[in-house]
Amino acid sequence: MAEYMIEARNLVKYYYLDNFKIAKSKIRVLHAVDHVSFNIEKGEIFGVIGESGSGKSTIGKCILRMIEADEGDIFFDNENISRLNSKQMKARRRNMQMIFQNPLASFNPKMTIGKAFYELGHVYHMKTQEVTKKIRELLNYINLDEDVLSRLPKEISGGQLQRLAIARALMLEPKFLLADEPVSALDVSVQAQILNLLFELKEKRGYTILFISHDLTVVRNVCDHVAVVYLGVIVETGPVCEVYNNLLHPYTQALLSAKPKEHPLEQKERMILEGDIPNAINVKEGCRFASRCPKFREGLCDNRTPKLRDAGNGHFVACHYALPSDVLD
Amino acid sequence: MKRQKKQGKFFTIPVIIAAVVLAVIVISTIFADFIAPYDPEAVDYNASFVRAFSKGHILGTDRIGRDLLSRLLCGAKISILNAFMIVGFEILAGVPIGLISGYYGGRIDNIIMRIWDMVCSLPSLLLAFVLVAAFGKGMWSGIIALGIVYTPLTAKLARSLIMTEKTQVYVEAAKSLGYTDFRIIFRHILPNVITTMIAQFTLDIGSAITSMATLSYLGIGVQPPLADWGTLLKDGMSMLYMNPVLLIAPALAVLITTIAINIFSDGIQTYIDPTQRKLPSFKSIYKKGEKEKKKLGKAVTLLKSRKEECI
Amino acid sequence: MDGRNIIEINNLDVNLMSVRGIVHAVSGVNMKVKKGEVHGVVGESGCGKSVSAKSILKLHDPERTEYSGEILLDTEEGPLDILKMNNRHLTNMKGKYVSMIFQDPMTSLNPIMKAGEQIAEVVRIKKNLKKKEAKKYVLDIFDKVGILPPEKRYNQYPFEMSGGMLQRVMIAMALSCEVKLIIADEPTTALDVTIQAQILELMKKFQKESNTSIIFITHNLGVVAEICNSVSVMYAGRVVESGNVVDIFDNPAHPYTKALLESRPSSSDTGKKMKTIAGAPPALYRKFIGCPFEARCEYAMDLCKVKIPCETAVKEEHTVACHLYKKGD
Amino acid sequence: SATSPDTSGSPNSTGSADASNSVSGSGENVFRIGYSAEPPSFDPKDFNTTACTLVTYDCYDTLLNFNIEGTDLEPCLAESWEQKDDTTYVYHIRQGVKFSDGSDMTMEDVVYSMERVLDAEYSMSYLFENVDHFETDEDAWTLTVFLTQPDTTWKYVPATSPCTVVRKSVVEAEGDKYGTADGSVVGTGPYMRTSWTSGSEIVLEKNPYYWNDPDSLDVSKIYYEIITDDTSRALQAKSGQLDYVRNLTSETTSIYESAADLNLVNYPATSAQFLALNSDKAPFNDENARKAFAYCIDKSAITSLIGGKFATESKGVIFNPAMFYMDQQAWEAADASMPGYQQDYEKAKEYLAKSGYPDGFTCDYYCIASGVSQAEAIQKMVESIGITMNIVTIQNSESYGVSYGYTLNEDGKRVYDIYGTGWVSDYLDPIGYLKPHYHSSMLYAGGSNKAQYSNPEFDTLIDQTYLLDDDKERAALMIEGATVAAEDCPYVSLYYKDDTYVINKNFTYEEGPAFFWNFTVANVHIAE
Amino acid sequence: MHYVKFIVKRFIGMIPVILIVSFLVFFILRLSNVNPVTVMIGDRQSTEELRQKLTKQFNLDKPLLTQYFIWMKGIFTGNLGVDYVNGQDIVSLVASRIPVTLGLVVMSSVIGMAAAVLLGTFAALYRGKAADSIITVTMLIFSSIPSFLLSILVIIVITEVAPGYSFSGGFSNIRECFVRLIVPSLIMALHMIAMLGRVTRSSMISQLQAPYINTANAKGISSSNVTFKHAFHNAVIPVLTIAGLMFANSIGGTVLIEQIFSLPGVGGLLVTAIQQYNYPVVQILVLFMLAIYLTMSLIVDLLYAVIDPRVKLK
Ligand SMILES: Nc1ncnc2c1ncn2[C@@H]1O[C@H](COP(=O)(O)OP(=O)(O)OP(=O)(O)O)[C@@H](O)[C@H]1O
Ligand SMILES: Nc1ncnc2c1ncn2[C@@H]1O[C@H](COP(=O)(O)OP(=O)(O)OP(=O)(O)O)[C@@H](O)[C@H]1O
Ligand SMILES: [Mg+2]
Ligand SMILES: [Mg+2]
Repeated sequence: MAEYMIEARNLVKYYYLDNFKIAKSKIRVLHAVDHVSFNIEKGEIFGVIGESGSGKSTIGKCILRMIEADEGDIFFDNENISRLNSKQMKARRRNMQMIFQNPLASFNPKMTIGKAFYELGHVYHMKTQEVTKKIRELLNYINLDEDVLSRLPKEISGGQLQRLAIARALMLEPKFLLADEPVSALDVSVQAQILNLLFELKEKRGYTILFISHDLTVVRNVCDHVAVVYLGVIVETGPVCEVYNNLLHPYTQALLSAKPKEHPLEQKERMILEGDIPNAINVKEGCRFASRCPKFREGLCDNRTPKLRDAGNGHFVACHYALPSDVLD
Repeated sequence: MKRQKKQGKFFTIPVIIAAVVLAVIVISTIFADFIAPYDPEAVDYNASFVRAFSKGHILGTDRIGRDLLSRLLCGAKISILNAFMIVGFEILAGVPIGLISGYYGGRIDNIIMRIWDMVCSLPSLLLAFVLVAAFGKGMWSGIIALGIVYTPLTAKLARSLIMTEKTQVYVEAAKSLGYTDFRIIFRHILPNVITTMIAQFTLDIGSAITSMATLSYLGIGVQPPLADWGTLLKDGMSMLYMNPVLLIAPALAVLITTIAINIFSDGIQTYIDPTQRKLPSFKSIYKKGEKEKKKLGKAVTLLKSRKEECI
Repeated sequence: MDGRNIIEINNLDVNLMSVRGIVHAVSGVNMKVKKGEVHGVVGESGCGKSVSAKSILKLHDPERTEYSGEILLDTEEGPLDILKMNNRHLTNMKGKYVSMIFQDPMTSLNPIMKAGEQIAEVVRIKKNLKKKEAKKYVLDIFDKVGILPPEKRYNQYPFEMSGGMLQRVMIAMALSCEVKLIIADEPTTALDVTIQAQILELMKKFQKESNTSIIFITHNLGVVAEICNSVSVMYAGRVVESGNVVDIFDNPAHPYTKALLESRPSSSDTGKKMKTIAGAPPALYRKFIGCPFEARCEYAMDLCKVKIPCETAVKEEHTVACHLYKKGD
Repeated sequence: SATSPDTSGSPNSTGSADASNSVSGSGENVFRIGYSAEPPSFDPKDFNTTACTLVTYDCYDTLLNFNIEGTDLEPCLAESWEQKDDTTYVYHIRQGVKFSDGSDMTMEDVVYSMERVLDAEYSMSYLFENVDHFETDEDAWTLTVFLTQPDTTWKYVPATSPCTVVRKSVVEAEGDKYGTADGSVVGTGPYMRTSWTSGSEIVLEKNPYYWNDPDSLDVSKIYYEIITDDTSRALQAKSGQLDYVRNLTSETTSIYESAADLNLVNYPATSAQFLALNSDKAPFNDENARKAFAYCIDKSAITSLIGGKFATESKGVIFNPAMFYMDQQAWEAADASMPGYQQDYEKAKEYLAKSGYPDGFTCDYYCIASGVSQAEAIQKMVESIGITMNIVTIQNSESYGVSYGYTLNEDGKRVYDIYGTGWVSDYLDPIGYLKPHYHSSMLYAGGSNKAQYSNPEFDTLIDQTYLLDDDKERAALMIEGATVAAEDCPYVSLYYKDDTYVINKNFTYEEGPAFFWNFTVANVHIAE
Repeated sequence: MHYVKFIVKRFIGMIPVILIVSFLVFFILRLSNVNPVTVMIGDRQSTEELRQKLTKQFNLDKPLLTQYFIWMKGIFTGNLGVDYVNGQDIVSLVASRIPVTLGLVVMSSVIGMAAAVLLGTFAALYRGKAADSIITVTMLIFSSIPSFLLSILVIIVITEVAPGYSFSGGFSNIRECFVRLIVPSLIMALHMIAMLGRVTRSSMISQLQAPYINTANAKGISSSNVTFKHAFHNAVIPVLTIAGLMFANSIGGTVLIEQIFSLPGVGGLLVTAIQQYNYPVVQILVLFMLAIYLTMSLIVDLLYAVIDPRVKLK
């Protein structure tokens, strides 16, 4: 049995959009995360993919308790952190750090990189010398010169900044990293640098990483486990090789087939989903994907919410028709 | 990715002039007591309504023979000090209120905004009047009244700035690093929003000067024997036909100061917001390039030539 | 494809005045687009793709921009140089021969004007239609590009629609006047994969039906593979390689193109280190003496430092600007 | 009445229409008067400021009128009058007088008007303080006044504002509304009010029922333009928009002088400017302190700098010599012998040393905004012997409360130590200065003894004058009283001043020293 | 229909604001140590009888809170009694002054807004050219002059240039009203132009750089169309917000202007009332100005909703 760094049980996060409506029935509730459970093993990269607005970031932030989940428990290193107060939380914060999508935006534009690093050290009561040593070590690791320390974020290129962001996260020597689309804002050429770095963190230093992305290929490249999220629920999850080799959920299939060709001559069977991604406001009973699903069946899909079911080898899927035993007629 | 020299400097010619004017005003204000040729309150019965540019009195004298230049200088001290106090009040009270209410939102924010609505709904002069009616007139009533009037405006500005700023990712990043709210608000967000506000503050200094002058004009601001520019204007207005300089000089003083402040503030604003900045023309840059070329010789030729060769 | 070039860009230089000085955003760009062809333009962020595209319609602020070279547009009166047209002529030309689709449909549409009316406005002017006719015409297009239900969508404001829908509106706008050339500046970058697939499908369909030429700007090589017939690769304000899409993917000539293709995460292999391009693209404030890619190029030679390489044909319709390829090689 | 520097404010004046003065006018003659404030109402009951007198006396007549010199009385609504004894006066009321609404004036209206004054709410009721009651004989058209005690000044009272006649039925019907912008105005005067745009303009037109030949009036329509700002009023006059402006401030005089169409007229008047030193509290309850203060002040400088060109320096008591018509020579002799308190720092220091404050003291100087430059000058003058003077500016509207002692400090004393103000006498008799300012009967709240001065010796002298009829004898007593008062130095008298007005050259007006009381547009005529 | 609902809602929302302000004003004014009875008596002879009568008449013997409720009741029943100083009916006193102030404010706002928007747009279009500099500098100067100074200078100039122009007179017909109000309105408008014009200019400049302008240009519609139909429309929105704010101050500004031009408006009345401690009048005028302000901001919000579809009326 593998040891888990993170266990998320039944996470729920609703956003109430109309705070001041008197008629309760009229309040619009956005089900950003709806009863999501998953486990992240120590030392693995766990990928979460899904389209914009599906709740990926919300899941990640709930785990770090940057957003308070409405329900559910989060176990961090076997400790339930979901009820800790902010002071207790601060002590745990060191162990869980976050990397953001847009490196430029994640640095204070008015603060030089050096200052940002030193401040972080001081907040956590490190001595200046200690901090200096640490910074040197990190810069060396991410392969950057020390002169970046005196620069403002906007004077540094995106790839370098993202590496600095990772270095900043590593400053406190956390056990767990949340990488929220760390490469989406970067160019292909730099994207690879960051992915390599993350991969190295796992391989060489044994970090546990929750990797959020919307790029299927990237996830396939770096992750060990993957969860596919659609409108606040996990529709399919499992080890990367299992999932990619055996796409069970129609949404995952559609996602993969929507991915552009890799080569102009590649022949591709397309499964184009109709319509927009709906939002998760006041969702009713039934499958969330029902409105766009090519396999949609009236009566079943819009009435019963599918549960995650085991498809073997740690591969789970939430679809009424995903498993071979489900007869489609 | 080295730091680049920016085109469209902060110190453009109008801004330089404004800055120099302001510097002169501030310095002469600070040293007013030394510069002023006479005691501003000294009465000289033999020198009533001396014309401007007379010997001994450059700007002439008023009815009871007080030297206008001295009065103007010492009036500047009061006017500018008061303006600074009003703006200081506004900053000390308004910025934290605005930042906190904007950062936390919710109920605090709601309450503060309701109060803002109310204070705003009373025209500033009116509020000053009501306060003065209640607390008696005088410089301090005026300063506090105007301070109160200006505070919600600043708070509102700070609030709206932090409302957009707090959604920035770096704020979230700071939270994720476990920083306290206090640190985030005042160490991280404030430096990012303050530049936008500085333009507003300088502008407010200008309008505080005129507002205070208006109160003095209405007789409820600075009380004699102290005289700020408003008092001088008021006196000058009634004695316009006895000695027009008495009006013109303080009027120009107010005008020049506020215009200089305005230009300076515009300068700051334009500097902060590059879309507003006036850029040099291509020609001027090329001309500079030509000059450089001549100076440095051939090496630069390629850099500055308009079309590159390829092989 | 009748072999005539709908547009021919010859030796285009675009200098922009910016806060930090002159930006030589585009230098000596040559590009030819045949009738009925989809021409892709790829390159890293900031390499001048958008600037060249906007130059075709002379959309830059005239006070802050300097053009040189020529942009020949094939019109009924023969090829005309857009850069030499007067304003009225140019205004007539826009929407009649060329139209443009922008990356971010949200900000590219007037936020306070009904979506339908924004199109009807062009239709009225360009097709000389009455108000009612224009509306009917727009509703027809809406129906065709899948903006459903058209009546309702016509009266919606941009903020009331999703990104995918807005991009359809932009496409509808571009199609509305049956232009000969559409310039699409990263039309799918802001969209999700499934929506991107929809939009690409839609564009392909219309391109085929009306035989319009498209200049398709993207930094996603997958999208290029998906939709383009030919491709120009840009780097630091110039085209470093251009040719048939298959040629470029199969036999990339320029080291930059090669590196770009190699740094893509590939879907076939997991957990492998990816190839990266070290360093960052140069700033464009100065003119170059040598090859702009020299600093990052693994094949860099002494020559590269001092001479800017010229375009050389490696094959028919496949040119490259690199010192590795001498004329006649 | 109290005035502040440069703004006189006598409430008492009468309108009179003298048929003999008039030149027959033709057509529509409009007369525009520039005015600084508007009256609270047109009801004589509310008359308390200058604003009322000038505007409203065209609408009303008093029982008697002052003659042009102001020293004698002329008939008006009363055709004749007689003094039965020390305390009984009989007035024969004119018959056939009509109100401006066309109704006849009856004896009932007359006695009603007089009896209203006895009500404490009537603004000027203090003028009737010695009245016991009225009797009328409707058939003989006589009004008899019974006084409670002999009062030589009573003879002037019928020419003052309380003795105007209003129409009983209208006043009773309208109550508080009477005379306001919403209410009506019914009087017997030459003009009647036709409109009042509050805060802006009042229009009077000829009263068609005027008892004294309406044709004798040259001006057919009067506009009172209310322009509060002195400078803009002056500029308006200069640009020809106003025909007549009174109360010229010394700052604006030059603007009026530069206007080609206007005649600037000055005439001897009854106003004087002074400082009241509050002897009710420290430091000025100390006579030496008062004198020390007084000797610091350079009166001639104040006179020329503040008073302007129509001002004359004055000496020991506050007074305008124009009033001493009874015995001019005796007055001049006395004036010369009284202590004049010319600036003399030696003496000032001497007195200061003698006083309880040898090292100087601090005091508050109250004045309205227009008096500030005078205050600032004085502040500097007294500084040199160690007196610190704080200037407290008050609003014009507050000045009543302050100067009449309604506004008191915690100890129930008047708030000021020094009050810088002026005075215009109610009538052309020296008593009009001496009694209000120096008599101890004027010490009460509402009393005009601003220095809170009281000296029994002075009181006896003045009280005696009320019993005498002979002008010379009265004058002698008054001079004696004035000398006593001057010795005690409760006031620092500064200067007295001619009054000025401007009138368009197309019009003429004949003024006297008592001009202020009998101004009426009925006396304005077209210039030849 | 939802406009009506919105308006009704907003009016209901105004009630607490007005109540709180009325409460504050009432009690702040009572902090002053001036005794109302003294004010009422003025320079009449102060007898104990009179004092008592006035105290009773104005309910001064009751606790402050009761006085406040009596006053509030008066507001709702339209019976505000008489003022302290002249004993005139407050309702008619104030009512007679309102048209002038409203006229002044409306006239100056209309002139100011129109001119500011025009000039600002013009300056933005000719950005960097001489016309722009001239307009900007002029606006700068006018926004720096205190309005009382400007007023007196204007009076001086007008009396020199057009001696026939009268700053005094009645308001009996439209022409007279216009003649009397135009100059003060222009002066008030000048201030507005100076401030709003600058806002318009920068708003217009930033709108002209917005991406949707690129789209509009790429569509091939005429540049005037782009400027006015697209950019201008968007540019007015922030201008409107500032205009709403400025409106509040313009009500305050009337105080000075009315004094200098001796206009019989609410502002002049207010100044006098404050100077005379005539509190019943001050209170009602403050509430009146508040009401105008609130109504005006309601109108601004409605306009907002009309111009900008993104604004949801809540
Ligand atoms: N503070 C908030 N208030 C209301 N709704 C919110 C809030 N934050 C997020 N949401 C909504 O919750 C849903 C999930 O958001 P989330 O940011 O987790 O999506 P995501 O998968 O990370 O999308 P993206 O790929 O765009 O980052 C979205 O529909 C979003 O609109
Ligand atoms: N208006 C402008 N003023 C000054 N410089 C500009 C302007 N627009 C673009 N640039 C500069 O010109 C260069 C090319 O920009 P361009 O927008 O064409 O890049 P791009 O290839 O479209 O990149 P992206 O993929 O990010 O859209 C960049 O260095 C950019 O900073
Ligand atoms: Mg996200
Ligand atoms: Mg681009």
